[in-house]
Amino acid sequence: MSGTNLPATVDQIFITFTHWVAHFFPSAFQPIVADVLGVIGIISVFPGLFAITVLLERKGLGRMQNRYGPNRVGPWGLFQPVADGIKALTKEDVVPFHADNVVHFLAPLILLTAVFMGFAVLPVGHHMELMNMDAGLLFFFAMGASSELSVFMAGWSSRNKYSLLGAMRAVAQMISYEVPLLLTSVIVVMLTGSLSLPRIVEAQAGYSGILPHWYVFTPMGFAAFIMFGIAATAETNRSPFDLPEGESEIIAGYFTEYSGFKFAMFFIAEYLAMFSISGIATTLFLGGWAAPFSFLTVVPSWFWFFAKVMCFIFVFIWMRGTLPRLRQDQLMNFAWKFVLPFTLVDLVVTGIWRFMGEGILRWIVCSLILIATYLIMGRTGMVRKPFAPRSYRYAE
Amino acid sequence: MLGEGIIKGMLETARNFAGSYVSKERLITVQYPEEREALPENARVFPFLVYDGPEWLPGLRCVACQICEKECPPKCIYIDKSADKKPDAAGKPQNYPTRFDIDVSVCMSCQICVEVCPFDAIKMDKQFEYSTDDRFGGLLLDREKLAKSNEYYHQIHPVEANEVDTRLAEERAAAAAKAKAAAEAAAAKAAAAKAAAEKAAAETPAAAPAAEKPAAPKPPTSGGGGA
Amino acid sequence: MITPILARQEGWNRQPEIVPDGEGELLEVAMGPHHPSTHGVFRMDVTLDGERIIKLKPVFGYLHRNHEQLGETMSYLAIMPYTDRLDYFSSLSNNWGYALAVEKLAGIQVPERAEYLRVILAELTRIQNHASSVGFLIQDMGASGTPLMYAFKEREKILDLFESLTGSRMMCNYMRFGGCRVDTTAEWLNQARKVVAGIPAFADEFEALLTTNEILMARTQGTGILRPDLAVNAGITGPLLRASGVNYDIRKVDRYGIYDRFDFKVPLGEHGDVYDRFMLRLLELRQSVRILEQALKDIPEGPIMDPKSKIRGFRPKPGEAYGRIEAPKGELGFYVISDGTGNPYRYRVRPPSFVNLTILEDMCLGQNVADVVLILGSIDIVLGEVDR
Amino acid sequence: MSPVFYILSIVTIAGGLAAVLLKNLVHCALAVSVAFAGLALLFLSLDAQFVGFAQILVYVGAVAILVVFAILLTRGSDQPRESFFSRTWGIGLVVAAAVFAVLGWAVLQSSSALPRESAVPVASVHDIGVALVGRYVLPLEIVALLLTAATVGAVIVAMHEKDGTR
Repeated sequence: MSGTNLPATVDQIFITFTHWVAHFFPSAFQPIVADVLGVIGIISVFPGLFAITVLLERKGLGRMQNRYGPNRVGPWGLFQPVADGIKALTKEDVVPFHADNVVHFLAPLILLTAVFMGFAVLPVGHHMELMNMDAGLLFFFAMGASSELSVFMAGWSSRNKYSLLGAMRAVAQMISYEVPLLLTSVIVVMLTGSLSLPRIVEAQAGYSGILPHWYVFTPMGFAAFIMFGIAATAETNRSPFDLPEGESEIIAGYFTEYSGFKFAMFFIAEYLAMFSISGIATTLFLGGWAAPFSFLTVVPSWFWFFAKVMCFIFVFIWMRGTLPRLRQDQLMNFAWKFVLPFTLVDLVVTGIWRFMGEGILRWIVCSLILIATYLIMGRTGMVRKPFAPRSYRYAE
Repeated sequence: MLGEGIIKGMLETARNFAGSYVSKERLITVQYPEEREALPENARVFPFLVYDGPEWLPGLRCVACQICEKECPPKCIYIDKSADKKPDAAGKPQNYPTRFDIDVSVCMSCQICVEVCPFDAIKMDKQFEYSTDDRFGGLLLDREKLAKSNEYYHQIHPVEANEVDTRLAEERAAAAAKAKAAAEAAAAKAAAAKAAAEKAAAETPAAAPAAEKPAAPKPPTSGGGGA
Repeated sequence: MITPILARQEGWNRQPEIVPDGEGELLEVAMGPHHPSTHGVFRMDVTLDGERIIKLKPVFGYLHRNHEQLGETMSYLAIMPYTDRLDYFSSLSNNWGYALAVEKLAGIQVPERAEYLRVILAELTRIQNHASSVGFLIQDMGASGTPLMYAFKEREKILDLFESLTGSRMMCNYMRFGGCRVDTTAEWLNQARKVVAGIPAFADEFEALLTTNEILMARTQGTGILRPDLAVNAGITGPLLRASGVNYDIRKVDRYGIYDRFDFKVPLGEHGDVYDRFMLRLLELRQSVRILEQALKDIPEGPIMDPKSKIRGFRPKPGEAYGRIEAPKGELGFYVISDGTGNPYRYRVRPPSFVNLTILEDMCLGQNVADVVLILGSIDIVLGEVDR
Repeated sequence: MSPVFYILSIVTIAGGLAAVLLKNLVHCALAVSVAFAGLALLFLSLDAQFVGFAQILVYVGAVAILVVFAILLTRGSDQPRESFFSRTWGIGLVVAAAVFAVLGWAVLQSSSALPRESAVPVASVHDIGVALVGRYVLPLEIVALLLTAATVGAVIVAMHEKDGTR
């Protein structure tokens, strides 16, 4: 009996634990207790993941640059995040004399709150979501959108030109890329017919043979996935879209004038936003907590969710280690002249897919349309001035 | 235009990422306090004073000619010349520095002092860990801290030290031969002037060091007097 | 041989008309002296309309160390270590430039082997300077240091060579009037051959990483264009000038040292933008490898110092001389007047970075603020040389 | 009428009042966004998830930012006004009263039309979708057309301006 039930038990271990804790309380309080436990889980797990990720990022970047990365604090530098945390906590909190004190203080708080709220709807495992909302996807993007205001608040209240430039850049960039971000998820919504994230995952949890039914394995799903990835990178201000904090241009952008723990809050918020957007990408396109092969379903679902998120994080780090930064106008051009039109075409293709019915034909048609669009738009749109590799002449 | 270049670049970093785990050659970082690379023979950090023999003060080759003090570009050497003369390692009476300080916080390790020294008395050390919490006193090295034995010099710059030693030995031999010749000449002179008074015989020992003087390699013409 | 310097044309230095939109205020930003990408302590007072540059005023002098006046108070030899600190990325080139000037002044001949050594060291310097300057350029573009680290990895090997020969990694202080300070060993030459043989692979890796990268091309092509006539009139030299398509390389023009014995070509740009400068550095790097291969093959045995030259009491006869070389950053000239005493009567440096920096505003006007750091990086300045 | 309703109402009204009364324009804009957020929470407390989230997404995420940008681009963000009441406060009061009257009238009129005894309204996302592309498809399309026309018009105006200054 235990042999058959063991995977399921491990899978649902956190749920069981929550119920077990909750049953000590009167029944009226049980839902609240369960919610509080879930919140505690999110608040402890994701910042913990943040600490690990910062270390991994520094190590990974180091290895890409043929360095060791941090390896002084503890074995293999494992305590580096702890040291960083202590440093951030003990540093003096400098507020510029002319800064708008209240707004300056509120900005990191609001940002962090908004970012944390996004995790509420993420299904991190089977039955493991804090809120199962009908409009969960919308909630997620609403929380993402409200973080923009705090970015503006931070930049404006610092009374620093670099901060203001950074905030303007950040807000403009986030608004521009929010459109393709929403539209690409609309593609998934069209395929699923639901805005509820657990429903979206369940729609992808089936298998043909051993292969999963993830949306990334359909033509328009794949295209949407790529576009979502681009938009997500821009939305989280990661390289190559890290203009708002491009240190070679505008020092640190909107959080130039923050120090100590407030700076750490911006830092945490940036990484948490990265996790949440990776989580939503996983949920929308990579089957959320569903195992990649049918025979791997014995492994707990939450493991798969975090494994997929970490894959995303690795790609983020990888891109950061490789790519230089775009310029503001190129960034905008890229969003409005390439990503957005391509996503719209993708949306139409999704409609075609829905109406063509089963069969190999719709695969061919949809793929061809998308590839053609990609080629045409890659060659023409996007930039005003064409660029190409050059050859050089030599003087004797 | 279609992202090939980006993918190419990403593959390159991926290759480096994986490569750094398999080939040690890619990681050129030296983990300093634990790992230390042997410094090359020519390495130079700060100057030190060479002494011959077991005792540092009498053995100092430096004769306080103050050329290095004058030539030092950042002017970080401070020398006080002695009023009296003491015999050096070879037994010859020489001036010596009563003070020889080098402010290594000013020193720029240029080796000019080594090049201009006519006596091979100052050489470059390889010791570089001078960190101290006493910014002024701790980095002002006096002659006792600066004095290092010739054996130490051989240890850190073997090839160069051998060259210097052979040259010095040759010079000393030449000087000794000259002195001997001079002494013999003087003795002959004395023998010839045997008839002369005993006064002349008493002068001979004094003449010997006088004859030695030109044998010393290129004494400073203006260096000592000008400083 | 030399592209004739264009006559001073009417309005060659007229700035392009940049009209502010009229709406909104202009923003004045002082970029630097504490700014991550000013390559030291350097300030640009930038007037912005949105993010567009309306006016740019470079302010430097934060690193002024009185180099020239200092040189006039000390002996000819004692200036040598100070030249290391001009362009601290390429100290050996500086050494050579100064040695060349004083050798001209005193009429000293340099032995064959020393000439070869100088070429080898200068070209190694050029390689490491170009590699790391490209690395810095991409760093300014925000590539989180990866190309820079690759460049530094290669630079490390070259610096190790310098250290084992000259005793110091960066402040080499190696060349003397009439030769070089210490002789090499066969072992060192072998090591150098090994390092040089590894450089093309490094350049390939670098090019694979960068040259076809779409983001890099989009950022650099058409950015910071320098017209050839303006470049010539402003006295720009080095890769900056050649990227504008002017064929002027002092190694070819003056044929100082023994550069006429080597077979190498001078790559030329066409557009004069940041991408051309970036590519030219990579191409020149490969040409330097060619020179090095030949020099390391042909280096003869023999003395490395002119026996007539003196270390102590060096007093050249009264006169003046100007020695110039093709330093990695451009024409590096030293002008020395002797009055017969032990220290120069007048000592003047013509630093390439300083002259090249004067053109910064013309290249930046109308560009985005993000491009300013890019253009500044593509000039490849070292503040030690600019401020002296 | 739960305590939640009162708290949210107070927050919303306070935000609205702050938006009117604060001196610094950017602070006003931020206060407006507080009012928007309060309104969104009110919707949520009525179980209208879709409307509530859309309110946050559109108003807090986009409109508030737009307002802030407009303030920064048009005039200095930190010029405190000289007097607490502007000179045209009388007209403002009249306009506000008129708007309030119209709204109040509309609310009162509609309350009679609504069935009093209706249970908790079930407004799921699905229903909204069906309603939008079903019964209200014509208004939706008209609005869409209008917005597109407005966008095109804005682009044309902007392009014209650009030509004028260059």
